[in-house]
Amino acid sequence: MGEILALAADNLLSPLILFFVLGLAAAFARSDLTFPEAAAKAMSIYLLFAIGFKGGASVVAHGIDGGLILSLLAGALLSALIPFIAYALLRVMTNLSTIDAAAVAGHYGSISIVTFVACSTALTGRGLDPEGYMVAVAAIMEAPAILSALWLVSRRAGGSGMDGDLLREILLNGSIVLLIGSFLIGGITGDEGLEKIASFIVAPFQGVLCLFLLDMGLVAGRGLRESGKYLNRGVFIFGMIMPLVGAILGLVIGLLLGLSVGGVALFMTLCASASYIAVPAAMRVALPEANPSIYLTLSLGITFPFNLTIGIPTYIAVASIFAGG
Amino acid sequence: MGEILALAADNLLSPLILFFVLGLAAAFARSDLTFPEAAAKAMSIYLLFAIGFKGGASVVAHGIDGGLILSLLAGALLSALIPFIAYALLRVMTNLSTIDAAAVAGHYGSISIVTFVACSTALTGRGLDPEGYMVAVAAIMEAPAILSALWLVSRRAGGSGMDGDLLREILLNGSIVLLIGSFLIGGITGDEGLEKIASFIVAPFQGVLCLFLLDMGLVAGRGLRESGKYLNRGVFIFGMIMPLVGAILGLVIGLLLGLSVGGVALFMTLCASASYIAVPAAMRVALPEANPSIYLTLSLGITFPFNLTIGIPTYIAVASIFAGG
Amino acid sequence: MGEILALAADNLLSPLILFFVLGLAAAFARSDLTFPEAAAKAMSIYLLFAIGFKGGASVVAHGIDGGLILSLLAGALLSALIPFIAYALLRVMTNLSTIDAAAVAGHYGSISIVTFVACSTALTGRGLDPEGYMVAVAAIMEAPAILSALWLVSRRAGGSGMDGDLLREILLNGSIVLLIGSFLIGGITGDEGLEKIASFIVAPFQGVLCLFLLDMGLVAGRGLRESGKYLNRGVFIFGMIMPLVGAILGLVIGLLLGLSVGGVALFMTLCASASYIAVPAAMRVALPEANPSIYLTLSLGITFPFNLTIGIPTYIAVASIFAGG
Amino acid sequence: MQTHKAKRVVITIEAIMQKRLTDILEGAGVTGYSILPVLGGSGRSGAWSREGQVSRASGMVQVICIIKPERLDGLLEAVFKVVDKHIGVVTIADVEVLRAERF
Amino acid sequence: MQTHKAKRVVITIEAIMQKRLTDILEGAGVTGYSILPVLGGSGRSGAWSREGQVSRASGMVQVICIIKPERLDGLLEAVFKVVDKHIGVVTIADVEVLRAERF
Amino acid sequence: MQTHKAKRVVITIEAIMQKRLTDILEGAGVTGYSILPVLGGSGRSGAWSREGQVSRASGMVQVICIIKPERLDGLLEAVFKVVDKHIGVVTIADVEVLRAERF
Ligand SMILES: Nc1ncnc2c1ncn2[C@@H]1O[C@H](COP(=O)(O)O)[C@@H](O)[C@H]1O
Ligand SMILES: Nc1ncnc2c1ncn2[C@@H]1O[C@H](COP(=O)(O)O)[C@@H](O)[C@H]1O
Ligand SMILES: Nc1ncnc2c1ncn2[C@@H]1O[C@H](COP(=O)(O)O)[C@@H](O)[C@H]1O
Ligand code: NA
Ligand code: NA
Ligand code: NA
Repeated sequence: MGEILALAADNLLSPLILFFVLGLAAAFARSDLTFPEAAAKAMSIYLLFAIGFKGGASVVAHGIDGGLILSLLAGALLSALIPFIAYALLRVMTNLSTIDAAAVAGHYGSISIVTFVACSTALTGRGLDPEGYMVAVAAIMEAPAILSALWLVSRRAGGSGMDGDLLREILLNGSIVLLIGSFLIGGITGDEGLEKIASFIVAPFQGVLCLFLLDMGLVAGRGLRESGKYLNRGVFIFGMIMPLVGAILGLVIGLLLGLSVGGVALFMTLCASASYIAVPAAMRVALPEANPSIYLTLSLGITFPFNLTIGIPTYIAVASIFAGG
Repeated sequence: MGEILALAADNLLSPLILFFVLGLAAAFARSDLTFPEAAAKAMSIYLLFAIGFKGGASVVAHGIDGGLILSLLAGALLSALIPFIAYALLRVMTNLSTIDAAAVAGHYGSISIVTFVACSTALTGRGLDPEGYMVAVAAIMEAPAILSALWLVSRRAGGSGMDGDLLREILLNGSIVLLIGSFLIGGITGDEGLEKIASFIVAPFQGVLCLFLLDMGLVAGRGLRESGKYLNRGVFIFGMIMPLVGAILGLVIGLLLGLSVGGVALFMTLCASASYIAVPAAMRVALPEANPSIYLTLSLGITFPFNLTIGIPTYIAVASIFAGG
Repeated sequence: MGEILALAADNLLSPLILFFVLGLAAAFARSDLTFPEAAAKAMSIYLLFAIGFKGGASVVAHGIDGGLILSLLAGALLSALIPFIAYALLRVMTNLSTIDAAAVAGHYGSISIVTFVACSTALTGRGLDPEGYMVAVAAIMEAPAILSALWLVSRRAGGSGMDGDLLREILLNGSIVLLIGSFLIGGITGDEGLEKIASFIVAPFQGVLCLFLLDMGLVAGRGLRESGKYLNRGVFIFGMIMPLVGAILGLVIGLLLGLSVGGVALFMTLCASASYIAVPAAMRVALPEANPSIYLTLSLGITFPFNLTIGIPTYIAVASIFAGG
Repeated sequence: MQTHKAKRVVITIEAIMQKRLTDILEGAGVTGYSILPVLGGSGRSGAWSREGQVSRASGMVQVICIIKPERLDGLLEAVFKVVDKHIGVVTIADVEVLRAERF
Repeated sequence: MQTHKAKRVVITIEAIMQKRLTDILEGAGVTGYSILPVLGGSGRSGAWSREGQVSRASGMVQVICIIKPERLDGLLEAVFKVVDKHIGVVTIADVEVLRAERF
Repeated sequence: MQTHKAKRVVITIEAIMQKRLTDILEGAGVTGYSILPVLGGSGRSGAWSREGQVSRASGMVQVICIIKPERLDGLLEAVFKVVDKHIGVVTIADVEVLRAERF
């Protein structure tokens, strides 16, 4: 417990978290500080490009590990499974409608890539480098949860549901293509490729991440200010319980897979995090009746800050205890 | 005098100034070279983030100096005072209406952060590092001048004036929040934080500044080309006399405060520079009758280039004489 | 031949090419991956700024070479001449109308700066640094081809043709101004200036180029998908024959000029590449009847990928044979 | 100058639905349309702004079609299928156009 | 399809006044509006363009409200308070809308 | 409130022609216009989108003029010279304006 607190304090005073908090504070104070939409998109392209490439290069540097395939499989299964757990919890803890509950559940099966990046950065800072292929696991966990959510609805309420176009949009959405593509190119060009572009993707990485988290804080804060009213007590609590439930699942499976400490912590983080890009987009198309204020505010306004501040250091500490030494 | 000329020549042949001149020239030649609005905003976010953070980290590195509070106070007072001097000069030197004169006066009390950054860069290049807290002084000098300008008008002409919303907008405008926020975070995380993001905020800084000044040259040149006609001789001369008046005030107060050579030069630069972001925004809301072509062209087209090319090396040379060894 | 293949394989597995291919693939798979327009423009500003500055600094570092003036002259002449060759080939090989053929021909006399940058990067990677002034040659080759194309049309079909405004737009278009301006500033500030901004324009250069080529792949792929139908067999083949014709011309003239291996390879690349920015813009104004789907798709969808993948390593190998040792 | 009667239909819809809508427009025989960006707005589902979005799901666009009056009904029926369940606003106005052969 | 008469009010105003205008619109009972970006323009106070601006003060937007005809007068009076002293243009046009219950 | 009749002319044209068009508008005595960005569209010359462009040649804008009805014919004739050979769409609609002295 003492260690967790020390880790948490250390984490809370890192520039990354402080810039996120600055963003939250500026939003609540109604400052007009904003990032241009194009700059925010450019930063997220940069982060996906860098994290994918470094993951791929690291996989070849360390040799391809037997765990790769199993981890991908486990990731896909968890992504598909977690929405059912989330849905059951939501039906018990909240009064959300079937459709809203299913939509929210889908977000929690999927993942938040920035949470993943923040955790990776914290791990690298502590010398706990995770398996490079966790990037691919992150990518594969984006989509299955959406199918589970739509299945939950179609069983009960209909919904305009899935069609071929939507399936293609989900599987080939820009983030997945960029992440997987950079991962593969990192793998193909290996250390030699990494060397060529290291001063672009390694050196300035943390600085860009600070600015990105500042923007996330602004967006999350504005979301909470405007849509916080849609979250009643039960929903609010769900947003902090569910990541822990996910993290425990991730811990168990991560240990069974025999991942390193860093790998287990990342796997916990993936299971604990909730999507706010790919899944909302799919939900707007397939479940337009579900209220985006609920699922976006929950995922971005509650669970994201929770993971960033309390979750990540906890997951790292727990992973160190169970997978370490 | 010889030294000033040498410094000025050196300054004029630095990439920073040459890119600014390239921008001016391209604008006058009516080239279609333009920066996308989002890229210009992203660069200014980067500059504020970097300069704020480095300032904060430098304050802790050198220990908190008794001069901090006094300098902040002096900055706020000068910002509030300078508009009255500017207004008096304008009434004597030009035929601007009360409202236009008050609006212009407000700009000269406030500051231009890019002029500040250009001066800091020149100082660091000469080993004359200023006090880190000058960043906070810059931030505090943004707003008081606006209140003085509005008071000048309300005393005479009415104007729709100040309301609660406007006050919040002025005090919490994006630049101030980002600058002060980064300064605080730089202070909290200190050298350890700086090390993490140095290769983002230190190494590429001058390069970004070159591009930013190129864009400023384009904007200033286009402004002069289109609105130069609104500036008659008196106004034009005011745009080059007023920075010197401000600089002298800054020199005296800076010496009284016991600042280092770099600190005095920066204080002179702050007093000499004129706002072209925060103050125009406030004037459009509070004094819509004032002509933006006058105050923007004066501040951006005359005083900014004047300070960049002639002012800064002069202020550094003068500060070296009076505050040096 | 063996060497060419080895070079080509090496080239094909570099991150630059792989990211371009990723973009092509994503476009064909109809992924929604896109770069914001502002980010794409910002990257191209960065590339022009960096390549121009480095070229200028390199010219002074190596002393001004008698070849400079001759190379500029030769470049301008080739740019004006190549459209006639291209036009003749098009009339023989394809059934394009006079106007479409002239418009296409203009593109091949002019140059693609990204192809130039990709070749420079490959050369530097092999220790074959070209003459710094090749940047100026690239800039001077942009415009003459446009005049030739318009002359070809006016002789036959009329067209709204050239006027003073258009001439100014062509000669002072943003890319040329930025490239030449940065080149001059690089020359004026020399190594001292380069040192100040090297960590902005040297270190991250290849990383930015990867992202830029990813975007080019997306754009070229979407162009091919949507407008590939406008290119029949003859036009398609022209898009791969013409660069070779240009390259041979470039080889001969480059050897006559006595350029280094790198210089000859770059000169071949310039002659082989086709414009997709400056020339299309001029054609839309002066020859609105010409079909942009033909010239853009040909230049960006066929010739650009051809040069990037097969052309550049070939030109380098050939230049090494003829100009080397 | 000679002008011709036409209808200007403006559909404000979520960006994510844009492709689906324009596919349907093309299916309904619409020969042209333009897409304008929308920076923000407010309606029954609350206020939003483009700069406060991380999500691809968010943001709206305006799809503008100029059509011959006789095509209006077909177009509206086609459009209605898409906008019925989704948020969005449809307006129709009378306009005159030059070069009527284009529509 | 069944359409209903409505008014389309377009207010071109400085971006810096946007929030003040939409607050007033909400006060006047307007149930929805959309904001479009404006890239540049020209008027009595000269020409401007978005890319030539460093200043937050600059740039304009279009605020578009579709309203029931009976609400028009209230809206115009409210709007006039804001635009009176500021530069900007207000136009009103007749349109038809689908789904009238929304306005 | 007191409103006045005016015409709203919208010209959708390639960005590269914008300056030429507005020069001609000014020549034809137009006292003001606004430029809106267009994200994409489709017409007889195919579909395009702003994000799929590397070229300065591409992209379109909407030029909007509010003018007194009596100026319409002069304006259209001037505009026609520019749009005749180029792709683009011109629409004219009736609107009411506040503050008619501005037009
Ligand atoms: N009356 C209106 N006038 C103009 N735009 C509207 C109006 N109502 C809604 N909108 C736009 O349509 C979006 C969704 O509206 P709603 O479905 O009512 O939430 C809003 O955010 C606005 O951008
Ligand atoms: N007649 C007009 N038609 C369209 N937009 C106009 C018109 N007059 C003014 N505007 C817009 O309103 C802005 C301010 O106009 P003004 O107040 O006349 O300077 C201009 O820059 C244009 O964007
Ligand atoms: N019927 C239409 N309605 C709205 N916009 C149109 C229409 N036709 C053409 N456009 C716009 O004008 C551009 C050029 O049209 P076109 O000349 O038909 O290729 C298109 O890409 C659209 O942006
Ligand atoms: Na998850
Ligand atoms: Na000042
Ligand atoms: Na060429």
